[in-house]
Amino acid sequence: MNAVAQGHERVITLADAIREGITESFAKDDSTFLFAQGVSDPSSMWGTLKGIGNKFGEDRVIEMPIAENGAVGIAIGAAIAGQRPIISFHRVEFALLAFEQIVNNAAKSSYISNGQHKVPLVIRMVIGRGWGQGPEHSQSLEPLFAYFPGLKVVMPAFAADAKGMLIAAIEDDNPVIFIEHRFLHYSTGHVPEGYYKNALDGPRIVREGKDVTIVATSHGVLEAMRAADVLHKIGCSAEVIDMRVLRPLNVAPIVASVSKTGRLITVDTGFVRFGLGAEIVASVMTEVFDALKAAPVRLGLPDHPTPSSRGLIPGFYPDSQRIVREAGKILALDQVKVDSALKELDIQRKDLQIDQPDPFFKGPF
Amino acid sequence: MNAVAQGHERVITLADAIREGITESFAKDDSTFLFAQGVSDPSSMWGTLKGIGNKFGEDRVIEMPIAENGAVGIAIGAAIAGQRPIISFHRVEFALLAFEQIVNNAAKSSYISNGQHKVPLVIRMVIGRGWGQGPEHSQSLEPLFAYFPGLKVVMPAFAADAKGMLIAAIEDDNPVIFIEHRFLHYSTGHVPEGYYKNALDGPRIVREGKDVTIVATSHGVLEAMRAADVLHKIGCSAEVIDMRVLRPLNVAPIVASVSKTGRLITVDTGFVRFGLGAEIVASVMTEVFDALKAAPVRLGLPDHPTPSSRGLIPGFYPDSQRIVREAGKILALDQVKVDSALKELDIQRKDLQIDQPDPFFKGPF
Amino acid sequence: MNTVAAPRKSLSAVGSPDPKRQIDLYRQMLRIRLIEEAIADHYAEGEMRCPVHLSIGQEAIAVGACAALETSDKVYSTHRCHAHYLAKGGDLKRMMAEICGKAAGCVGGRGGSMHLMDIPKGVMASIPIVSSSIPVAVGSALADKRMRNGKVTVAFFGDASVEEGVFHESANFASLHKLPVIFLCENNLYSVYTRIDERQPNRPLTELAKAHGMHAAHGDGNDLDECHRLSVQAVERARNDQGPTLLVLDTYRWREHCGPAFDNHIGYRAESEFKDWEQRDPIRRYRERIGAALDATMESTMSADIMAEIEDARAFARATPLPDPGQATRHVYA
Amino acid sequence: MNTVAAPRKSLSAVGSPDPKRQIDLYRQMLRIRLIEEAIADHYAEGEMRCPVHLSIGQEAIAVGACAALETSDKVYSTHRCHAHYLAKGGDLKRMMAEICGKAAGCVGGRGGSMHLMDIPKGVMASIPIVSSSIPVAVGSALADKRMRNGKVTVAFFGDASVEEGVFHESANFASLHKLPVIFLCENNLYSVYTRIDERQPNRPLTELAKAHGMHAAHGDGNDLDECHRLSVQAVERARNDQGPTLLVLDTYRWREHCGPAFDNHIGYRAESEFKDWEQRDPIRRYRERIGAALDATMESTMSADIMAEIEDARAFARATPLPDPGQATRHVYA
Ligand SMILES: Cc1ncc(C[n+]2csc(CCOP(=O)(O)OP(=O)(O)O)c2C)c(N)n1
Ligand SMILES: Cc1ncc(C[n+]2csc(CCOP(=O)(O)OP(=O)(O)O)c2C)c(N)n1
Ligand SMILES: [Mg+2]
Ligand SMILES: [Mg+2]
Repeated sequence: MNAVAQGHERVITLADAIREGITESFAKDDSTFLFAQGVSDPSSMWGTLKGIGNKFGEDRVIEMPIAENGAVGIAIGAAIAGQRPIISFHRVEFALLAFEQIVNNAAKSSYISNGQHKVPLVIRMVIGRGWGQGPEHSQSLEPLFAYFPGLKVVMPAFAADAKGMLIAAIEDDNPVIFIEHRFLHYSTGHVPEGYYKNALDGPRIVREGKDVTIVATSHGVLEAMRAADVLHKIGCSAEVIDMRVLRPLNVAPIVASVSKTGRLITVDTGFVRFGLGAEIVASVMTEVFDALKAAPVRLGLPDHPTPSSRGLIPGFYPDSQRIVREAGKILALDQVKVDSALKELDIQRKDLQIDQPDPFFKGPF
Repeated sequence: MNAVAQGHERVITLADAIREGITESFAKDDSTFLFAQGVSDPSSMWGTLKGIGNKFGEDRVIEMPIAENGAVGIAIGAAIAGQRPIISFHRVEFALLAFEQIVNNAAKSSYISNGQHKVPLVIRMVIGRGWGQGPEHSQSLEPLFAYFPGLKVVMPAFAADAKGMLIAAIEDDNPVIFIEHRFLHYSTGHVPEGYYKNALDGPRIVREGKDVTIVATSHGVLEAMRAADVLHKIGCSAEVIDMRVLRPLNVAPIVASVSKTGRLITVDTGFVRFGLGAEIVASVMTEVFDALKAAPVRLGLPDHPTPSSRGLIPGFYPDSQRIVREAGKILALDQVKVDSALKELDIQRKDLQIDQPDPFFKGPF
Repeated sequence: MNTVAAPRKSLSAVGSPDPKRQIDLYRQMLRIRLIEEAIADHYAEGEMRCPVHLSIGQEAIAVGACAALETSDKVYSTHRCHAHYLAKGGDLKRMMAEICGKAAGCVGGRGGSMHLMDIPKGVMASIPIVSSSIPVAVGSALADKRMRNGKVTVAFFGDASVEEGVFHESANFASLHKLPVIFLCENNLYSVYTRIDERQPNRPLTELAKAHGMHAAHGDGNDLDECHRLSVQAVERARNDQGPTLLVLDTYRWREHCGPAFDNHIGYRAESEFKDWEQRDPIRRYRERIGAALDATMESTMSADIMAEIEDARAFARATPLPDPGQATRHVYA
Repeated sequence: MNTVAAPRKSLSAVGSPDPKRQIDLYRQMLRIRLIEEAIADHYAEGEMRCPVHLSIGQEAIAVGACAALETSDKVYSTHRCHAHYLAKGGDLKRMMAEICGKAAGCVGGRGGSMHLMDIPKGVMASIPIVSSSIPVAVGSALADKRMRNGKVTVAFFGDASVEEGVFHESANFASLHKLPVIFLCENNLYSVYTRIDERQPNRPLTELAKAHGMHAAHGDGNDLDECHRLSVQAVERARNDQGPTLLVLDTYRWREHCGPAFDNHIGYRAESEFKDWEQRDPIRRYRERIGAALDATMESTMSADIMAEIEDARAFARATPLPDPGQATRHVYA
């Protein structure tokens, strides 16, 4: 899986891209430090922290006891005092224990202090699915954080963006919730070498189209891209928007896209109800009331927790096939063509099982 | 402020109605118990717990140490073991410390246990505003809880409903988040005596109308009713829907109303972004795409924390005047009439200040 | 409040149990060991598609503690719940089916290995968020005390769990109200790959109890009789309204934190450390203590029976169907 | 890591300070008392439209502890922050303006009485969520240790704060890393209207430190010299990399939990208890200790000066404008 160095053409995993982002930031600014559980353990958070302790010295990596609320409060205090801590949570669920610190002291210190305090803190959290993790190890909870002004909430989908946005998040003087989908760690892409920043400034059109706008986040963007590919072959041109940043929320590019396409599909990694899709649809409706030519479609998780068994999850996650089917409906595409597109997605997936991001993936995490 | 007993005509405060609801449930089922901070102190949570310890004995009221996460976990364990605990948080912020317990063990125990466990637990939380409480003592965070299937999230607006819904919540075999707006404790209404239940089954049309649908929660419903009154006088007929229940969400009555009126205004007690209004607008759009004749309007809090100073909050809270103004816009009402309606609201409010629910209210809480 | 204080079989077992009982306890440990090894041996086959946290090396604590409990008593466990589930009498077939994600699993395939439960046997829940089960166990004890039913609840947890504030919040409340609950800390020195001295200051774990005026005891978690004796004493205190106990039992996890393999080579702990603890294998030690009372033929039938039971359970787990996807929407609400 | 260990004036103050110093410390306590009483006297006028948690009766702790600190040292406080803010040198005018919700307030009217801060004086923040400021204070100490700047941080909190798990999480980390932080617990026996024995088991609060292998000291919170001496020792330990201290100081809140009034009549505590503590008024006691060194004329000018300063500050707070509503959207992000 490792980088095949070919200059700017080199392809690495998103996990390695994150490791590079941290490494570059560490080299540039020694007020940065890592604060995580198992910060120097061999698994090193799925490789994203590998070797950083050895390279920069142990006092740049601080082992975090199993005490998330205290840990985030400590990181906030260190940030207010001028350091730049980077916290990593192996699962978003662990961050729930620190929710009070995150939404009060992290999100509001700048505001309450009338601008006298800054909280340059990055909190990485892993969301998503995988290998029967079950109801308490695979939730996607980004709307909980996006609800709070004062936080920045980012969700990269591509390796290069993950590195650039992480570096930007570390340089940012605000608390940044940096959300990684577990399946994305295995995804690969071209990633530039060295220190570079990708602005935390909102959505990007990652594929242009004119018939339908698909707005997605994180791993959902990859599903949307797959869907767009096969839709293209049946003559449907989908525009795919990678949200990237949920807070502060910039809906302008989406409004512009929908004004062009007249059709909207949103893809949440979390629940449909009270999810990002709700905010997107509502924002579009209030800003361009008559742009839509058909009812918007919100995809995401149904109203129940994530079961562990692979027997219970077929149909649970919104995937490229769901997107193609919904696009077929709102664009009234010829069913024969839609079926051929679905067929092609089947073929692409081969015998990869529903709980595997990748053929080599065999658990146990 | 206390009850003027006149049989069914008796008028009492919502705070007293809640106390009656608890009292009636205590008399009926001795597996119920109160678990709160200062459970038997003289202030007795703004009167809502007054005298219950004396009436039912000290072992029905358990003092909760200042340890919210542990307390909720303990209540969950007691509920699983067959008791019916009622927790009260003086501020929703304190519940944030128990967020992990609430969204994992409370919300998911029935699901994860494949239906073998029940968690008959009521968690009261106070949201809203008042007397310079500031950024960490007056937030409205209902969307955070509404995001989770497995929880029931209710927000009564009227005294009679508060009593009936609280009794229903205590009888319910699921964890119920019972949200009270601080200002509502002072509101009064006709409240039946004795034990009665109001179903936790979703929205109610509390005022019929044909020109515009106003969907509000909790204290927002009172603002909407005030607005509807003065709108009526200028010939605009507003239908007011009291949401009552945010999870499980029932949008059917709203869809039906909007199909009739063609216009929608939502009023959140919390932030507009990622709030209930977003879910309502998105649900309406997906279910009846062409019902709306004008862009929907979402009212709620702007994107910043709640400042303490009365100097900073003018315009911060969505009130009856905001609602009237927005209704005037989407219905293109004659500005002279709208101004007269706004004038009347001024007169009604007299010299009541922005941080007072009630003339007698002088803090310090 | 008074609690029912009927004589309990466990109490008779203080000191060193009679040979028959010893053999039974030995068999329970051996059975857990062989089940865990079977899971490890077959994990790679890809039938068990969820995390597994094996308790190989820690069997004496589960067996010693549960032997001090009645079936009507309760336990709450963590991500590492297999041994607790089995020692308390949890159904093996339904455990194996759960780990394989099958409909016949103890929670219908919804939870997997980290969420084992068997209510009739008093295995109330296993919760994989560190320490999240501790206050729930305390609440269970609160309810039992209110209902005066004389039940005792054990909260099993690891050495990292005491770092979570909620452990302290739970201990403060349990001690204040003298609840019939036992805080059982299995100190296996590690949290995942991190040693306890990187996470906590150097002081005896029993000092944690002092903060809350709670009774505490410490012992060798690889000595079944000691685990049992200390558990019996803690249960007695709990039943007699003398309040909770913090029980700290030292032990060691033989395999990787999560998964089937050994991992002494990856560098977070020394092979020699593992070897030392292997010498203190709770099962071999207990076998020696029993001595001739268990003869060769008895022993081989014993393991043969266990292996047959395991094969049976594995066959059942393989054969029984996956849940129907339509089931996934059920039980969101009671 | 080594920390700068320059000689500090505070160290010279161990034992009982010289008369000049004593008079200065007495004046600080008196000033805080008179300021708090002024707030109480004028609260009903409706100019101060936010909760106020007065520290009348608890002045010795704030003054004794802050006198052991340099201006460059830091304190974090809670909802009951007035005395800490003033003792550490916080600006009175900006405090009064803040309580009145004015633009000139120390946080521009955004926080009110529960959010006082004055960064140049080392009053980093006051946070009204119980214990929420404790880990933040520890993080501040972590940063200072990393930067080797020799600063010490004091976390002030009440007796209820130790019930929150995050207190323990913070103590564990501070002790493990020997951070230059002092956990200063003002035990005034109550959390709002609930007595400590209804919330915690009966054991000395200093036992809390044992759970985390932390140094602890206990003293009379109404004896200024004792508060100061124990603080100086704790500061010395912190500066010399000997790690954190839990300082438990007993005291009593004279007025209601929140608001201007006395509330002994409402029934949660006995008038007699209050009277006993009134006898131990830290200010009167210290006045007696000073004796003749402070003569009548000096004393009357002292109070006159303080009253003048207070009137001045109140006049300023009244006169200075409310913030413009447009300001409310600023500083959401840095
Ligand atoms: C709140 C929380 N934080 C972190 C984790 C990740 N995690 C899973 S198991 C584990 C180790 C716990 O160690 P210990 O309590 O000693 O139990 P052991 O695994 O040694 O049996 C951790 C940190 C978690 N599940 N929950
Ligand atoms: C997390 C949290 N829970 C509850 C409260 C409500 N509350 C405000 S002050 C207070 C009392 C705290 O008592 P103590 O720590 O002894 O401080 P004191 O008021 O006595 O100075 C409580 C419970 C809160 N602010 N935060
Ligand atoms: Mg361990
Ligand atoms: Mg107190």
